[in-house]
Amino acid sequence: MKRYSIMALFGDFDEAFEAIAEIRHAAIPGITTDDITLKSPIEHPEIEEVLGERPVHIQKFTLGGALFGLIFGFFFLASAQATFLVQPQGGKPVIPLPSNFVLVYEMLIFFGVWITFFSFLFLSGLFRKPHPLYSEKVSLDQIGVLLEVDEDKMQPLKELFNKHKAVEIREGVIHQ
Amino acid sequence: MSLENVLNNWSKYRRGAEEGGHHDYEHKWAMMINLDLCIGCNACSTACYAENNLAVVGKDRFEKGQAMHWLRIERYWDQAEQEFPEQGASFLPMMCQQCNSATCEPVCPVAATYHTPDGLNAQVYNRCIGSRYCSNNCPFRVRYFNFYSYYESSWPEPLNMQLNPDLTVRDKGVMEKCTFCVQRIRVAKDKAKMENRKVGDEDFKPACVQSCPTSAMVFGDYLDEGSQVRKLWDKYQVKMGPAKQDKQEPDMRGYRVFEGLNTDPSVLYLERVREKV
Amino acid sequence: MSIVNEKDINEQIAWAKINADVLRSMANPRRAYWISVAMCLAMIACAVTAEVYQYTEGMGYANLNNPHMWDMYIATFVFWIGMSHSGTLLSAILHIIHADWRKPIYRFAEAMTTFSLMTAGFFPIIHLGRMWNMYWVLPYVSDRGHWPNFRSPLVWDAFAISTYLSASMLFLFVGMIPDLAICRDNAKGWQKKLYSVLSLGWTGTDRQWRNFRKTYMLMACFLIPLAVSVHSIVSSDFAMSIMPGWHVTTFPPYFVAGALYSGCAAIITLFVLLRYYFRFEEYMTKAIMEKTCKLTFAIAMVWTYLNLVEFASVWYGHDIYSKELLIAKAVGPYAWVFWSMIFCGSVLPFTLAFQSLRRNMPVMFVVSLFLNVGMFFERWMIVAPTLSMSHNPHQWDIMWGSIIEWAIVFGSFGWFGLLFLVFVKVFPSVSMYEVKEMVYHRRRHVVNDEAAEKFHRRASDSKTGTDEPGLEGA
Amino acid sequence: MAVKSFKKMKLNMTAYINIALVLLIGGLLVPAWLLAGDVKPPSGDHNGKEVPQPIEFPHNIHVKDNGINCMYCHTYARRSKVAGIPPTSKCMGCHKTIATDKPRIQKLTEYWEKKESPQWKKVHDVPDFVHFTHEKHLKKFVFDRDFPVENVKEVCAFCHGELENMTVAKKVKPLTMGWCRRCHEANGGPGDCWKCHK
Amino acid sequence: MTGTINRRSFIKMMGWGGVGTALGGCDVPTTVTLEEGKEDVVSYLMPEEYVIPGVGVWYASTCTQCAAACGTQGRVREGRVLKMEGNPNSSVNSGKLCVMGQAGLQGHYNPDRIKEPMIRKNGSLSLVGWDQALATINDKLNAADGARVAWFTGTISGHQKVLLNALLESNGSSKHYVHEVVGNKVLQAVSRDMLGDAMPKYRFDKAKMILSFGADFLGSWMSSPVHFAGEYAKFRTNKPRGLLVAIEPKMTLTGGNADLWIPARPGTEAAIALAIANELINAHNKDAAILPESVRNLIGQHSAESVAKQTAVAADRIKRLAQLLNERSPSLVLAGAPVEGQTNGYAATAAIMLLNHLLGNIGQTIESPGAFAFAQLEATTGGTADLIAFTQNAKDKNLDVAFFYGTNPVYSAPDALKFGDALKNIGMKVAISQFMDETTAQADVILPAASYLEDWGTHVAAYHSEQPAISMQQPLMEKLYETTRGFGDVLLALLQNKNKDKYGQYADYYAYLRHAFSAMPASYKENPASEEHSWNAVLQKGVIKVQTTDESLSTSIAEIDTPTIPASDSAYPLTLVPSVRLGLWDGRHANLPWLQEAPDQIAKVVWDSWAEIHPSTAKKLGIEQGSIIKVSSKHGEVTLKAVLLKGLHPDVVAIPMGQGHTEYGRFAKGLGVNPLKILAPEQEQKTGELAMYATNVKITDTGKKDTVVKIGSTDTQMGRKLVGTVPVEQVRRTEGA
Repeated sequence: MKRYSIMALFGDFDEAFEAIAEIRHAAIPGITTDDITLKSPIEHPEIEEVLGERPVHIQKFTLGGALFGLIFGFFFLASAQATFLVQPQGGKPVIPLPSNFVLVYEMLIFFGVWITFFSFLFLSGLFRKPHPLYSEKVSLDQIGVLLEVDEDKMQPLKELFNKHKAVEIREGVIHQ
Repeated sequence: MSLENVLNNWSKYRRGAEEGGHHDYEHKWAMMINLDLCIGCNACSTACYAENNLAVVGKDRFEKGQAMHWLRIERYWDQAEQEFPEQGASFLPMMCQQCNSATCEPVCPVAATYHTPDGLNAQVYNRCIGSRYCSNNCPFRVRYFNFYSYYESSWPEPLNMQLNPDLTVRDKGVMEKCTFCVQRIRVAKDKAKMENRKVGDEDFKPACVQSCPTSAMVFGDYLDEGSQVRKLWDKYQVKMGPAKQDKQEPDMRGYRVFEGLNTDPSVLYLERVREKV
Repeated sequence: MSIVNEKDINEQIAWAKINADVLRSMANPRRAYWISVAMCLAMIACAVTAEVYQYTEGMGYANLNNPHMWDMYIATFVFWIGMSHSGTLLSAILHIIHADWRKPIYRFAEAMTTFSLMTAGFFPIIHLGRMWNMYWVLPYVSDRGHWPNFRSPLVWDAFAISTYLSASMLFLFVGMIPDLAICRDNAKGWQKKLYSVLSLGWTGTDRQWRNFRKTYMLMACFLIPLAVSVHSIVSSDFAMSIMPGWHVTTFPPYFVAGALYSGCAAIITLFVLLRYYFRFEEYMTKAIMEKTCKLTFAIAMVWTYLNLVEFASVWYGHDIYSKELLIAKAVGPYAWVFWSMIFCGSVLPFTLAFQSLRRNMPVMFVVSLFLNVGMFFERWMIVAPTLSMSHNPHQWDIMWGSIIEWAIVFGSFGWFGLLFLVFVKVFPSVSMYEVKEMVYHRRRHVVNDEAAEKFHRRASDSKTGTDEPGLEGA
Repeated sequence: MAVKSFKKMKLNMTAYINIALVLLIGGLLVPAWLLAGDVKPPSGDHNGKEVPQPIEFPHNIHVKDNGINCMYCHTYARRSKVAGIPPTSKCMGCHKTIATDKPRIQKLTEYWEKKESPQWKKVHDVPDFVHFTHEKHLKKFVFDRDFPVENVKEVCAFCHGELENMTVAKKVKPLTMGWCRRCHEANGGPGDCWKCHK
Repeated sequence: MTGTINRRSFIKMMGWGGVGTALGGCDVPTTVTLEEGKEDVVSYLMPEEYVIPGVGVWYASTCTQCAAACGTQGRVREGRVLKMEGNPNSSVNSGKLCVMGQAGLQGHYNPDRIKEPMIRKNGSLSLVGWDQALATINDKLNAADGARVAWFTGTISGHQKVLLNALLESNGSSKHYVHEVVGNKVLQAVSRDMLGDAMPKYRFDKAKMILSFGADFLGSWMSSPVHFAGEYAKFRTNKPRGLLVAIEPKMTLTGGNADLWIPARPGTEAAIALAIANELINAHNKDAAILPESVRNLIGQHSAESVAKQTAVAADRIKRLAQLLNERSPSLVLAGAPVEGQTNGYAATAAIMLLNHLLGNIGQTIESPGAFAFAQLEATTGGTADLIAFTQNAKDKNLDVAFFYGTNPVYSAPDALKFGDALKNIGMKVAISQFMDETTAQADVILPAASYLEDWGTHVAAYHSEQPAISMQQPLMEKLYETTRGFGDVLLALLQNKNKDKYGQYADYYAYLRHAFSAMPASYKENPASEEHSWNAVLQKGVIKVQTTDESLSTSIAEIDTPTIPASDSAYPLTLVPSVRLGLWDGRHANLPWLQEAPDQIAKVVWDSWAEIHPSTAKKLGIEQGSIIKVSSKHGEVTLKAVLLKGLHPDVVAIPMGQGHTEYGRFAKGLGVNPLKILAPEQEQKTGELAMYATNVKITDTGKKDTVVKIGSTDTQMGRKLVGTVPVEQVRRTEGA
């Protein structure tokens, strides 16, 4: 059986909200909100009310990165200071903590920030080539609701979308 | 290797300056200058020029304050208010004080200035990158910076034949300062080493000390109980290390410049004596 | 009265218009633009000439001498570092506390942060005696078993600045990704390619938005302590020394305050410029200007306070050197700099307390420039007098920067300007998606409030209605 | 001058790459003590180039074939920082009679008659800001550990390579700071900068 | 150091990278290791046992930077002399050395040395060989009447003097003029007359108090600074600590170190001295019987009060000084240049020296040096009288040939003397000089002299220290320029022309010295058996200690005519003090960069000349620090910077000598002004010396201003303890000083 991908564009976020809400309440059997991808020009945290909780893992990586910066930083400095061919301090401690605190602090942030950035790149599904149904409208002022469904679900979906005044409905076939 | 290095360094340099960071050193070169005998004749200063390849900067650059005299003689009038300086002038030979807890050392970004096991403030010319932080942090203002390349201007042929091959001619962008004539120390130590003995008072003197016509300067190893300089420090009841001196005889001459800043200099000055007539 | 509750932004503004306006600002540069680019290039040329001369002949031509081992270069370095802080303030701090009026103006502020850091970075290098060895400051594995001296504040600087630079660049970039996607969708030809690469395939899916939100927040959280640490480290270049006038406990907060101060002043300047050049009246509204001014005023007062604290602690302290230096600052050869610093830094800001002035763009432009001049004087007053009149009176000396130095300082502004000019044409200098958010949320509030407003109006009408006859009767 | 400065920057490019490497490796979690501590000893051979000398002096003949001690000619090595080039008089001491027919010797004799010394080219040299003394190294490696003086060439070979197999001396050890330093660490030599930097 | 052959081979010993070794390529990136095959290294040709490359060897020699004849030792490495230090064996300086001695190296390595003989042919100098140069001279000498041949030198001693005398003799000439700007001829005359010895021994170490009337013994006095500095140290470290009082117009180095410094206008010192004498006799009943009647009357006329009126030195202060002198016996009263440099300098000096008699210092702190065994080697000290005499002779066209060596009269002669014009009357002027100084520039024949570090010689100090000695001078390195010759060699060459048979036997001056040494009594030889050995021993020590027969000083006091105080001139209200800088000296060291850069000890100014004015005077004239002023006397004027200095009598303007060269190489030429030029040609009546402190000048402000190049921004310590000063009482308590 053929699978289609379908995207409805809404002029107003509330409409999209309603539409998804309806899908969530199993208006059409066999389609759950998990299949839905929402595309919006701005951030809509409130959509999760209907879309359901979707977890974010970046903070864990951040923590890891920061800790790495902390530990690696300190050991790096300490070992460098300790094995310095000549001890340039004249009667002061070999591994001076005060200055190392400062440097380690910086390294903590350094690694924290970079790891955060990289984890963002990998976790947020970037670097994909744009979806065939992608519309510039989404980056302008319209909300897109994207699903992949079987042939038989298409009709009810379109009706549902139209009911909620979808500005435009795009569809495409996914060959199998 | 590195671990061993850690342990060595740790045990060797653990002790802090306040308990005399220099106690573990091989030597602790120190000086005593009797200001009562200093007549301000410049002999020491010129001897320093001759020994240490100091650049002659010329009038214009001298005017800009870029002179390179490692050892300068500061002249002060004591009685500012009187019409005539009837007590005469006060002369102060001011060179690097080789502080034990030197302010110049910790701030150098590349550790070009550091503390040697001889208790000297080393200045490694070829490591210096010229951030000049050390000089900024020196209360005595005795560090001099090569603002220009002086080799051509200061030693036109054949004057350059006089240059002392035992130490480098510093080129532009390098900080330099009095080293207690480390090249002489080096030679003396090598000689002593070859003869399997320790360096003594008579082995060498820095150029300034050697030349002083009134013998106002005394130089030696502070850690060597027998050395002349140590005896003098003890006589004037000044100790190296502690921030606070406890003299049994508080009126005893002998002080270190800016002692309050607690940099623990290695040069002991004896106050100038004047008799009221 | 109507002015008072004027809106930060007109919530009825159409999203399409937002896109259009901002994208317009990036399109076809006008003649004024090219002229300013040319000016910047000329300034840079001066600096390069001066630097080449100094490099080949020696540092001496910067009027440096025995007491004055540092001067203009370091002062300017501190100045630029300081300039960089406001961007963080607006984009990070205000982001965390959900002050949404920041949204139209934080982008160029953040850009300013990055560029002023890139400018500041030059100065420690320029002022090195042997700059070709500057990499020795960084810790790298070498055959010689050498490391930098980690106890030196200069090394801390190297660490802090590189961290801050990279972090704020990332922050700027991440915050820009959705906008870059917009650019991509509206661009053609090579620009489309460029933006497709830069926008990293952003398609605004809910997943992207979710991670984006988290990342942005986390970075903001990192950036705030970072910004504070960076400038306190810069301050420790001085505070860690024993020099009178440098060895001051309040320096770290003092520097941070000063930094935010000069940064905000710079923001006001650029605010006015952008508003004028790109016709951004609808986004950079007077209301936002007012808020910025109020913020600046507050920081100015903090700075003033810290000044007083420092003076007081020196005055009543036992450090005779510092005290004499303080007096010398106020009455000595540097007095005019000192007092103009006080005037620009502590007196002039009071103009920001008057609404009429706050709303007057030309006035604010001029004032903000003077605030920054004041801050430059502050840096000069930190660096020069201490070296002029430190412990050993024999070596006292007064000095002013040489032509070489001034040329390089001058050029640094050109460099900053150039970077900024390039930025505003290549990247959206107003955050489109965030302005949309701002508009979106405010519109919702208005909708919800309408009922309440109706009620109030009715109440007041009825009240007046009842009173009127009574009055007539009297 | 601009050219000069450019040269400097270029010379440092290696170092820049070095920095980049460090940051990379650092990020890749290489244990720090490994970075700081045990650096591998250098592949000692520095392939020096042939230096044309006024007279191409055959070390191999003197050292290997005739078994002359290094310090017989380089007589200052144990008394001074420099090892010294043998004075022409010393050469003539033998070559008044020995191998007088060889072209090299005749060249030498010419110099001697002109009362001039050949302008030798330096092969083993350290930068001018380095203080190196032969005498102390010989003391440590030969005299202090009662090393048979007749085998001193083995000690010399530490830094000069096996000259008995060369004609004109050739620089076969890097003589770089790291190279010296590792030996100092290994053999407990001084680690104080000022011991070697003047 | 055997024979001259090895000396000759010094140059071949140079090498080991030569000069290059010094230049630490600190400018290039320090990752470099030197590439092989770049630097040359020259092996020795014929090494000597004591020469080890890389190891410095110290050779003893003698310093000729001034007339003091300090023993030196020079560090020689790889055939280059690198550093001068004092020779511990020499009792003149006992191992110490002053600025000038240190800087001798720069005279030797100076880039402006004359390298080859030159002859002036119709106005322009042309390079010639030695033979030709000498031939020209000899022809002239042979032609000339010996009586019309003159030698004009600086202080000279040792075998050079012997040879010179021999030469004069062979010419039948007696015209040997010895000229030094810095000298104490008047004092010497007075001492000769009063004590029977021109240069008695002054025992600072015995003195409990020194009263110095302008005797700058730490600087120029008796031109033996290092020796007296050492004596001063003894004097100070004595128990009880010696008390130093200086009375002088301008604060000299000595005044700067005095416990009490009293400014006095030049010419008033004698009166003060007489007043003190008066006090000593009347208040402290010193025995005046030893004094002749007239002197007693003279003293009687000078009561403290009356003198106080004339000299502005308070009466009670004079009394106090008398009291101190009385208490602290034995003491020492010295007179110096400001006293001598008056038209009645002799009388003034005598009046001061007389205090020593009165205080009974003779035999106590002033001793006889004893008779020197080799009188012919003793130093002939120079003065300015000979300068005037020579000028007169030249003016009167009495001279055909004049030789100049070791002095620079064209520079040091006041304009009023018209020395330049006088020179024109001399047929042939021969200059033997290292540098193209003003005099040499006017010479017809110029012979390039070897530097004192390249030359042999023997010297005897003019002022004999504890142990009189002959100080040996030997080359410390091979000549920089083969075509230069030592003074001794030149003399010898000229002599050989005169009488071949006597002097023909000597290959060179070195040979002559060897011969002279071998002729010395056996007692002077370490090992009489081996000539070689004793010679080397002498060279190693650097000095030949000479026995002296001790004598006692006579105390004959002749008449002293009244030292009149010079009347002040309303048109020229100020007195000019041409002060001596320990460094540039009389200007002979102006071409040594180290000394130019070494700040003046009191004013701390460098690289320039300046006029020192007392702030009060400056205030009157509206002059500030650094304003360009014109100092003009009746005989000329100089324009220079003003430096306000408190260590100065208000009626005095002091200009240091040494600058203002019109020739003399890149470092000296066109720098500052020369105060000697505007001196009045007044003479001291008795000795005919130039009265150098008797010139009246006036100051006019040009309105221009310039920065004074000096070290030290402040004059006071700003209440910060840099130099601590404690009263002597405290030290007595703690250290028993």
